[in-house]
Amino acid sequence: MRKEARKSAMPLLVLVLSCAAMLAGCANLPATTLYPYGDHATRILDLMTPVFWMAVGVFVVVQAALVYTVMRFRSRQVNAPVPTQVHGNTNIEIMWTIAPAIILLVISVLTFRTQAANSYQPPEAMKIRAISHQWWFEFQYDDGSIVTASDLYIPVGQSVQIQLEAADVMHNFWIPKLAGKTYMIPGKTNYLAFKANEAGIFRAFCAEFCGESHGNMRFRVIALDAAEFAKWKTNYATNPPTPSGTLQVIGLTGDAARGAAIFANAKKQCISCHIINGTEAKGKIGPNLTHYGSRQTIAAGVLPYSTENLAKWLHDPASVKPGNLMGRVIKKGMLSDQEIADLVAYLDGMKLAVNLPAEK
Amino acid sequence: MAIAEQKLTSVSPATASSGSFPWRTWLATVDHKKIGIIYIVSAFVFFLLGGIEAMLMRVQLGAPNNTFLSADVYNQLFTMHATTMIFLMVMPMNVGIGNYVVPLMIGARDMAFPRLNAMSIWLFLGGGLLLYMSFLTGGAPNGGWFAYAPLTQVQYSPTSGMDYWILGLGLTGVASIAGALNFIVTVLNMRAPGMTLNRMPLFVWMNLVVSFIIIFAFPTFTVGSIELLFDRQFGGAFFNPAQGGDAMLWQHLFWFFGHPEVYILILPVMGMISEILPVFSRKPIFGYSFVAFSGVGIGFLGFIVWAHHMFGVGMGPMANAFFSAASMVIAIPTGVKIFNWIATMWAGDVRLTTAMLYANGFISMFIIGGISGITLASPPIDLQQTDSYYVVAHLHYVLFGGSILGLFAGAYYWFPKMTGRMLNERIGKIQFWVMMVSFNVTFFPMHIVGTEGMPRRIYTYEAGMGWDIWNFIETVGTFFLAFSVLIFVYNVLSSLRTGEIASNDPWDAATLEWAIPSPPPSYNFLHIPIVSSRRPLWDAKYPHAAGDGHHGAANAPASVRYEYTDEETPGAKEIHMPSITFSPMILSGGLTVAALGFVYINKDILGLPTRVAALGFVLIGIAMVAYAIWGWIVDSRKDSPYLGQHH
Amino acid sequence: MAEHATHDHHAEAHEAHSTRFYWMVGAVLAVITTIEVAIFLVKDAIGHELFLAILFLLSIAKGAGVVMFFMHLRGDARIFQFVFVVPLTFAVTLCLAFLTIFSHHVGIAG
Amino acid sequence: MSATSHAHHDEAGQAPLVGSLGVDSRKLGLWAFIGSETLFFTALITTHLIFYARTKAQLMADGMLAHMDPKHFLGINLTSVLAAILLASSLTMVLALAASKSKEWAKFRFWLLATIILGSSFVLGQAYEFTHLYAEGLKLAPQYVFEGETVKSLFGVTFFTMTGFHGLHVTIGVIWLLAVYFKVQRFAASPENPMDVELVGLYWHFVDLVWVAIFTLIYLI
Repeated sequence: MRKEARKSAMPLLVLVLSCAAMLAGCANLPATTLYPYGDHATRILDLMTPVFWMAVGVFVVVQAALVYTVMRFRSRQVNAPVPTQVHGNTNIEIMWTIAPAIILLVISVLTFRTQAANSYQPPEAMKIRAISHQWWFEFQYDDGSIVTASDLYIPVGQSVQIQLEAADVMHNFWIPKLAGKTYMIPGKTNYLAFKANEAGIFRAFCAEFCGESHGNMRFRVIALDAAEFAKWKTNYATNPPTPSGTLQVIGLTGDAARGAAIFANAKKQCISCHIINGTEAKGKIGPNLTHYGSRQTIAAGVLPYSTENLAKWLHDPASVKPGNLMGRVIKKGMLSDQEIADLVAYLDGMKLAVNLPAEK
Repeated sequence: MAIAEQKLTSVSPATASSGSFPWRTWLATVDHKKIGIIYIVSAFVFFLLGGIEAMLMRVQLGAPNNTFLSADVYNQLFTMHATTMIFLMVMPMNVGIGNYVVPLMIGARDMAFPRLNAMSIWLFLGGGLLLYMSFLTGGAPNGGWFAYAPLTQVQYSPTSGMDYWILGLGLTGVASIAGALNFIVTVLNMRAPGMTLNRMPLFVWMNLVVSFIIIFAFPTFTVGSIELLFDRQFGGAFFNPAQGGDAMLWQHLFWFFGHPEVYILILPVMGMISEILPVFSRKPIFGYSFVAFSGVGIGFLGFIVWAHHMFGVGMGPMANAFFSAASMVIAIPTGVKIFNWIATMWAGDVRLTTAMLYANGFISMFIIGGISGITLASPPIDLQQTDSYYVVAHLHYVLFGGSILGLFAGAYYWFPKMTGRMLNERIGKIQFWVMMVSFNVTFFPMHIVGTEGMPRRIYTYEAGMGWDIWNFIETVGTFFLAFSVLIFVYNVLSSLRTGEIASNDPWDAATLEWAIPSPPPSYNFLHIPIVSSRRPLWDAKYPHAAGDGHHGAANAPASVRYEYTDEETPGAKEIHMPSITFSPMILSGGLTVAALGFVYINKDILGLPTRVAALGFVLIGIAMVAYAIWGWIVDSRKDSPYLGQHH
Repeated sequence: MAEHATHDHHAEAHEAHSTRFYWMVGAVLAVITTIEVAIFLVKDAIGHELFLAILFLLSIAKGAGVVMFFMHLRGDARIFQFVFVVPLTFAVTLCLAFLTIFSHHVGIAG
Repeated sequence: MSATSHAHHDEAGQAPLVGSLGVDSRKLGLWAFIGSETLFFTALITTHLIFYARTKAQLMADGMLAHMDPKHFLGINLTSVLAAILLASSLTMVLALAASKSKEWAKFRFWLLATIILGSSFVLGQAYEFTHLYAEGLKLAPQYVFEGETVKSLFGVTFFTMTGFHGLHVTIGVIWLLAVYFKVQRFAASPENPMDVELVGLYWHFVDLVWVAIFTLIYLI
């Protein structure tokens, strides 16, 4: 009797866990695929749900059959008579060949419908270019007249078509709540069209292993109402104001103007990699830092944006994000705390007047 | 004429293996049983290594923003964990058990090519050691077991790790192909009289299928890795888009091999299950030919589904739809197998030995892995789940819940035959339940975190994503999983010394290997049995319950009887077995040395000295190979079957 | 039994191939090669499609000649045909599939 | 056919002459190996075709295909000779096999020696071709120089990898032929000789077969 209980414990445990899974899935977590806010991801969920229940059905039936068979026909005496030697039955075989075939046919048909819908590229979609680098994402609007990084701003209710490219190795573009993945492949161009249904800030990742800091390659998608988005775009296109004012950070008073000077100082290396529109900074290697003060995160999603974290990053980039390029140039201690404070004041000073939606 | 089974107490393996360990007879052996055991033991050592790598990774992931491992070390560990478990654990474990059991099951005295067999094991070990050497020489491979281009190009992966990976797997690949050819010829050409193809045990069937998959699938991988080596060392650019190469070509070459590879990992285990379930249900397998041909079908279909690993790369909806449909079709033969297994136990006399528990655990867990596989076969769903922890869950349910649980079933089933001692059943059952529970605790939550958006292959993750608790549970589970493996190690070690002595046929089984002593003498069968049905031994024991089903009762005079033989048995001396030889080992050693040379053949670590040393290694290796081949020819003449002829 | 049948057939197949027969096959293959080179030299005259068609037919004939008569696959045990023809089918599949896939990159994951 | 003529299940516990399938074990193994090799060379050839198509498309786009086509490197005069040589060697090989079966050892030695000589001259011819191509500007590098102009293309890389591995197979074949030659020389009486010859023959014909494919797909088309 105890044996039986033990034998049945296993599928039971699995069932309990799968219930836990469903409950857990019901929570609207930052990156869950079960709370879509975009048409692409919603269509996938609409396909996944029936398939999931079919799967649960198959799971329950087959596991039950297995457990029942084992329990019912468990040997009860030491030398039981030899059971009847059944070698097979063609009709049954045919039956359980066809039964799964039918289920699979249904799944396939549903699949093909979703494929057709999700691979359609609306001609009216807004075109955005996304270029992946080790280990950050660059975004270009209007044929490169607007260049930003790590924050992808899109309008709500309008289809966007992301043109996906890779600058070095292969990456994978994933916004769980808006759309499924598409690879970013050096030497090839892929396209992903989707539409955000609600304003919000969404988590996104590089999903393909792309080297040392693959785990640190993230970005945010910021979906704004049409009007707000237009505002963001015009604001972004205008150059940042001349730096002024001071900022209290890491116990020091940072001066924006001095920060700008440090940034522009070739010896400090900043401008050899970074661009800030309307300044001498024309480096093309690193992310474009224009209006940096409005960034959601620092170092491509590694740290939430704050002046403290920015100072931490400038203090020793390599420790924040192993292997990253800036860490090989800006070594710990190369910038004095005062210089860091000034730079933070400068960078944080460049803010856009845009009302951001909540995290979804 | 049911045969009374007498307990064997005369030949105990303890006495057989007492005194100093006979190194020579092992290192120079060509006996398929010894070679099989070397395979099994070394594969198990690699299993422990791969497990340690997994535990280190789980500790790192146990908490968000953890700093237990550096990013680079983590990447090396997950690369080596997968490479180890696939190429150095499951594959060789299958080969090892097959090596030991297949010739016995078909009533042969050895594999078709005993020396080639010896070469395979030493070449496999050489490749494995070369791979692990990379840890000591400046960094293990860090590009993932899938080695996607262009990350594996030298400018993105400058350490020699990937070169070790290419050449190490190259050696194991040659070993696999040689081994597969050996299995093909053995199974097709060494069967005992009357052992027709449709009477072969299903384990033999699956080994035949897998051997064909190996020789047809490995070449594309070989070509891919050769091209990768040219990229890294000889100025090629096959997979380097910056210079006109194509990153997708690697993926297609790799997965054209890589998908059949997963059937290479699972089919032999399905064969084991198809042997174990009938024995412990005291019934024949239900639908023998359906089970056999579903295996063949899976083998063929495995070659037209490779691109379902690449739904995200932009092949377009039409191509994706084709590969999706083809992949779904594979679920049908797989389902057929599962249903037949359940039907085999139906109305049987089901004896829940440890082996049987593991067999059922295999089915139960494989069902889960199969179902999650269906969701992954649907491109839209796959685009959310691929490269997330959902896939990690799926692959561990088929590879651990599938292959490895099945291998434990095989271990408990055949251990008595291989060692002459029974494994302790009570400990075995405890181990089974600890492993089953901890396995699910470890891997089931991965479905959840994957669905909640956790990408795979990340060495760290931020807090507050809702992943923390599940990752912590997984990490805890890992330790219990490791504990269950330790229980097994203890069981093996203690049973080897004090385990109950195994008779010829402790499980009242049906196939030929149980007719001869445990462990069998070097020549296996004193009299080559004559087979007249699918369950030769069973039919001899239970004539009233005999036969193939479709042929009715046994239709020809069978000559299957228990043999109580050893090396001293009269007549045994007259059986000519191939003599021991070191040539295969020297040949494999030579190839390994040459491979090591190739790792550095075009590297500027110490400038010229490195190149000279590397070239030296290559030349020494070639010389060793040449010497070994000469010795090989001499030995093969010494006991050539042609010269052994009298007429 | 069946195995013996194949095996006798097998033996005969070899007696059938006398030295003279091999010379004939060799001659035919030589002729084919000559034609291949010849049409290569006049390929601009006969047009690309026709050129390719003829060329493929000729070289398939050539390969078949080598496999069937020099390697004696024709009339040899069926298992040899199996272990050669099956991978050959996979090989052709691989080649065509890859050439199709790499002929053009759609660029949509769908 | 000697191997099958002593057909019976041997008790030697060794690879039997004729097993449960009525065929020689080594021959079965070699055929399976040839099957595996077929996929090996297919992968190499396919790689070459993919990248050649790409180079062609790119040259066509630049309107340079007419005079910059890498095929201009591959003069077919030499290759036709090489093809003829390999074909002839297949003939001599099969004649050697026939001689070995009818135990005409003098004839056998003559034809096998002819095969060896033809095979070696193929290897030499290919070595000459390679050096020639290097001198002309086609190298194992992702670009080639033709009439002073540099073209970014993998033609050289894929071409040398593919033909190089074929050449390696021919070389191994020649060594194998030599081994068989001397073995038969040394043990003329030993009954497994014809099978040894048949095995090396199968391998040799397969290598010839690969060249038939390469000659057509790479040189002529």
